Amino acid sequence: MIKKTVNNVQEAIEGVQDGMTFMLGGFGLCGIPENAIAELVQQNIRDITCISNNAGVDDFGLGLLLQKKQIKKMISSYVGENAEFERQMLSEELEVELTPQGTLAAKCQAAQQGFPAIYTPAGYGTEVSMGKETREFEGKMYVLEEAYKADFAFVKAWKGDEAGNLIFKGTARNFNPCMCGAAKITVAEVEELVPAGELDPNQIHIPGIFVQRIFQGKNYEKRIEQRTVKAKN
Amino acid sequence: MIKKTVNNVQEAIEGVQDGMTFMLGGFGLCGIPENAIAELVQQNIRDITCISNNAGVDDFGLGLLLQKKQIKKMISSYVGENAEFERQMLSEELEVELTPQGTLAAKCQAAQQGFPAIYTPAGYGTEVSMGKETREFEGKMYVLEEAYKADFAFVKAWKGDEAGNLIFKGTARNFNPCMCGAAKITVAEVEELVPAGELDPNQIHIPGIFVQRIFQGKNYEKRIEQRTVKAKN
Amino acid sequence: MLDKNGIAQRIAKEVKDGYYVNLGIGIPTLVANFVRDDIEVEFQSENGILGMGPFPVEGEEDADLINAGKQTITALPGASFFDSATSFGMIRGKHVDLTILGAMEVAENGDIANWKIPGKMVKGMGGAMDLVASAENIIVAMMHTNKAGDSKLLKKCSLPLTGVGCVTKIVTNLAVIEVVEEGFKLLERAPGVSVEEIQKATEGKLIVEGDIPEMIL
Amino acid sequence: MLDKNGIAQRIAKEVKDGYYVNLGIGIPTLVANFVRDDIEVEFQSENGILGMGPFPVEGEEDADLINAGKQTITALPGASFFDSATSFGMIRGKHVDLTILGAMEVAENGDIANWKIPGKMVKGMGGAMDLVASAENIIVAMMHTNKAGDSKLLKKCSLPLTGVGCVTKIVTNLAVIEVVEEGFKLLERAPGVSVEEIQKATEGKLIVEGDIPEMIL
Repeated sequence: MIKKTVNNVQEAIEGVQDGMTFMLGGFGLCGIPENAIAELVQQNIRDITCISNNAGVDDFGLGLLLQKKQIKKMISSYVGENAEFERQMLSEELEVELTPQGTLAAKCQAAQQGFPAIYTPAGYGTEVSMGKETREFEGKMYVLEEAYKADFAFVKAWKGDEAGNLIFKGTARNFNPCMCGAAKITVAEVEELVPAGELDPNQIHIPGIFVQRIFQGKNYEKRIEQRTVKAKN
Repeated sequence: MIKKTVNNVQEAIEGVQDGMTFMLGGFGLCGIPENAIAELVQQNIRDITCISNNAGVDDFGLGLLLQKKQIKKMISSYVGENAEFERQMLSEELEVELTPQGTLAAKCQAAQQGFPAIYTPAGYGTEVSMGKETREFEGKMYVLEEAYKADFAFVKAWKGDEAGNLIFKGTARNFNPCMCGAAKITVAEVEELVPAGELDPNQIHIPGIFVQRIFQGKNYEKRIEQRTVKAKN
Repeated sequence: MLDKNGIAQRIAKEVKDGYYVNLGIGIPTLVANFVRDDIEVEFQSENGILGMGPFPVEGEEDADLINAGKQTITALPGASFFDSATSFGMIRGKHVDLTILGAMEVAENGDIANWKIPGKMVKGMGGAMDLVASAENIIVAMMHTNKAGDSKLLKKCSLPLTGVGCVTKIVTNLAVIEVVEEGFKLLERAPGVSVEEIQKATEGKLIVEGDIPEMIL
Repeated sequence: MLDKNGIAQRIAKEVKDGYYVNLGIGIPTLVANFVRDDIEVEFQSENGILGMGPFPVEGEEDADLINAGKQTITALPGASFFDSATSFGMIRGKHVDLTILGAMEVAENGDIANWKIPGKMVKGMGGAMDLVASAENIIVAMMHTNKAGDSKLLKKCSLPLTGVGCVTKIVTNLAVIEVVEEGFKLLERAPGVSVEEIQKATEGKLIVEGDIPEMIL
C-alpha cells in the first residue's frame, strides 16, 4: 500500500505558487474543500486561476479568496450569489470564463483519464462554441472541448484512508471525483481519515491512485446556502 | 420510483431478434450474464454481433453461443482459450473485430454518456488504426474511435433493487457498468434483488436510469478459469 | 390566464409514467407538486441525485444533500447519488426523458435564450446548455410576455442563445404551444384567454388550426 | 545467463518506492515475487483492481476476484475495485508509473510487437495496446532470442506492431538495455555473458559505451 497521508493542510498544499491553476471541488457550498481554501487565503497565494463550478458566496467558499483579490481568473458554469464577484467582474479586475456545467465536468474527467479532448453537443450554436472546432456526427453537431490542465486539484471527501481512497457523501460528491487525478497534484481533505483496510474496497468512489496527498480536515462549517424545509405533518 | 423488475429471464430478453447487436459484460468468465446467455442459447437467436471483452471458453459463457453457431461477429479484445472459436475464425464462419481493451471500454461508456466518439492513443501506428482518423494533440497522436451502437446490453451485478440500481462485487464489475445504458435496452441480472430503499444510495455503482429491466438470476455457476492458490503457511 | 402554479400544473400533465425528469429553477420546480401520484416518476437533479424527494422536515436538513438550486432536499427510496460527470452523462446520453426549464425568449425554430442579457450581470448557464443540447423532450415554462409587455415567443431570439432548435413545447400563462417546423403551433388556450389575445402576445409565427380548446388542468 | 525468474528478479529492482505497477502475463507476473518489501508498491490489474495481493490460500478462491490473467487473487488492505473504463482511465491518464510486459519483438526505435503472428491464430491484444500507448515507463521482459535463435531486438519489427516508439527498457536473459534515440544502449550484462554474445544476439543497433558491468541481482 502506498501511503498518501500528510499531517496537516500546510503540508497538503506545499508547492502552491502564485499564478497557478487550481481545480476546486464542490457545488455551491456543498462539498467544497474548506480547509484548503482557508489555507490558500492564509498563505495569500495570488493570481490564481480557479476551475470550480461556482464561486462561493461573499463570505464563504471561494468568496474568501475573492475578497482578498487572490483570484485572477474563474472558470465556472454559474457565478451568481456573490456581490464581490460581480463587482470584480464588472470592473474587469477578474477574468471570467463561463462553461456549460456538463462540459466542465467532462473536461476535468478527460484530464483525469488521459483523453485529450471530448466532443459535446452543449453550447453548439451559442457564443460558447465561438472560435471552437465543431463537427457533425450522425446529423448532430458537437463542439470539441480540450481537457483542462491544472497544477493542483483540491477536493473534499467524506471518508478516506491512508492509501488515498475516497468515499463521498450524498450530493457533496458532485465535481470532486471528476477532479481527482485531473491535476498534477491532487489534495484530498476528508472528514474522517481511517487506516488502510477499513474501507470496503467495493465501495471506494475514487481509488487512491488519483490522489497524491490526503489529510484529516478540521472545523467543517458545511454551510447551507438555501435552507428549505417543509412543516412537520 | 420507477420499477424495472421483470419476473424472469424470458421477460427480460423479450424483443431480442436474429441479427441484433448485443453488449455482454464480464471479463473472462468473471461477471458474465449467465442467465441471459443461457436464454439466448435456448431461444436460438442467430446472426448475433457480440461486443464482449472475451468469447468465453468452449463449454461456458459465450462459448455456448459459439457452439450453436449463433454468433456472426465478435467484437473483443482477447479471444484465446476457445478451440471452437478458433475453428470458426480460421474457417471464416465467424467475423472477428479485435479492439484494444481500453478502447472497448471507452466506446461502450461513450455510448452510455452520449459522447459520439473519443480520442485514444491506443493502437496508433498499428493495424488497429488503419483507415481510422488520427490526430495530434500536444505532440501525441490519437485515434478517433466512435461510440458503439447496440440493441441490448446484458449485464450481471451482485445486488440490485427494483429501481434498477446496481452494485457489483470485486473484479466481477469490469465491463458491466460501462455497458449499462450503452444499448437501446439494458437488461441486468443480479444475484440478489432487493426492494427499493434497501441499498445505500451512496453505494450504487450504476443508477437505475441506465437499466431498463432487472431480474433475479438463478443457478449461478461462476466458474473459475484459472484456479491459482498458494499453500497454507 | 394562468399564474405560475397554473403553468406548473399544466406542465405536470406532460409528465408520463416511467419518466425521469429534470426540473429547472423557478416555475419548473413547482411542477413536482402537481405530478399525479399514481404514476412512477423520478426527478434528477444535475448536481448528482436521482430520486430526489421533497424538502426535509425542519431540523432534518443535511448540508450534503441539496438540489441544483442549492436547496436542501431529501432522497426517496430507490435514490442514488453520483458525480457531475455521470450526471451529465445521463443527460447527454438521453437517459433523462423530460427537461422542464424557464426561458427569457424562445424562437419559432425552437431556439432558446435563457442565460445572458448583454450589459447586465451574467450569472452563467449552469447546466442549461447541456440540458437543451441533449434532451429530446424540452418543455419551456414561462410567461408569454416580459415585464415590459413584449412577446417572449419570437421570430428570432434577440438574446444570446442557450441552445438551437431544441424546444419542443412551451407552456405560458396564456397557452400551450408546440414548436413544429413551420413555427409555434397553438394547442390549447389558458382558461378565459382568446386566440386573438395569444396571437397579439406572440411575435413569432403562430399556427392556428381549427378550434383551439381551452386547457384542462 | 538468466532464467525467467532471474529476469523477473532484475526487473524488480526497477520498481521504486511509491510506484503503481501493471504486470503483464508471463515473466512480468513473476516480478511481484521479487519486489523489496521495504518499499511501498501497489499492483494494478487492468480488469479492475488496485492493491492486488498474492494467490489465495486454497479453499479461499473467489470467482469474483481475479486478475487480468484470469487467475484467482486476493486484495490487500487499501485495495479498491473499479470498472474497466476507470481502469483504462488510470492507464491512459498516466497514473500507473510502470508497465512491465512481454514481447515477441522490440525495435531499436522502441516499437513493440507482442500480439499477433500473421497466419497463426490471433488471440487479441487485450489491454496491451492501451498500456504501451500511454505508459511513460515501459519495461519489456523477454528472452533475447526466439526459439529458432533469431534476435528479438531488431532494427525494425517484422510482426504487426502493438505500439510505436514506446519501450524504455528491455531486460532479457542476456542483458539490460535502455532504448535511446540512437538505438539499444547496453547497460548491464547478465552474469557470465560477454558483450560479444549480446552483440551477436542483437540485430538492431547496439550501443556499447565504456565498460559494461555485470548485473547485480
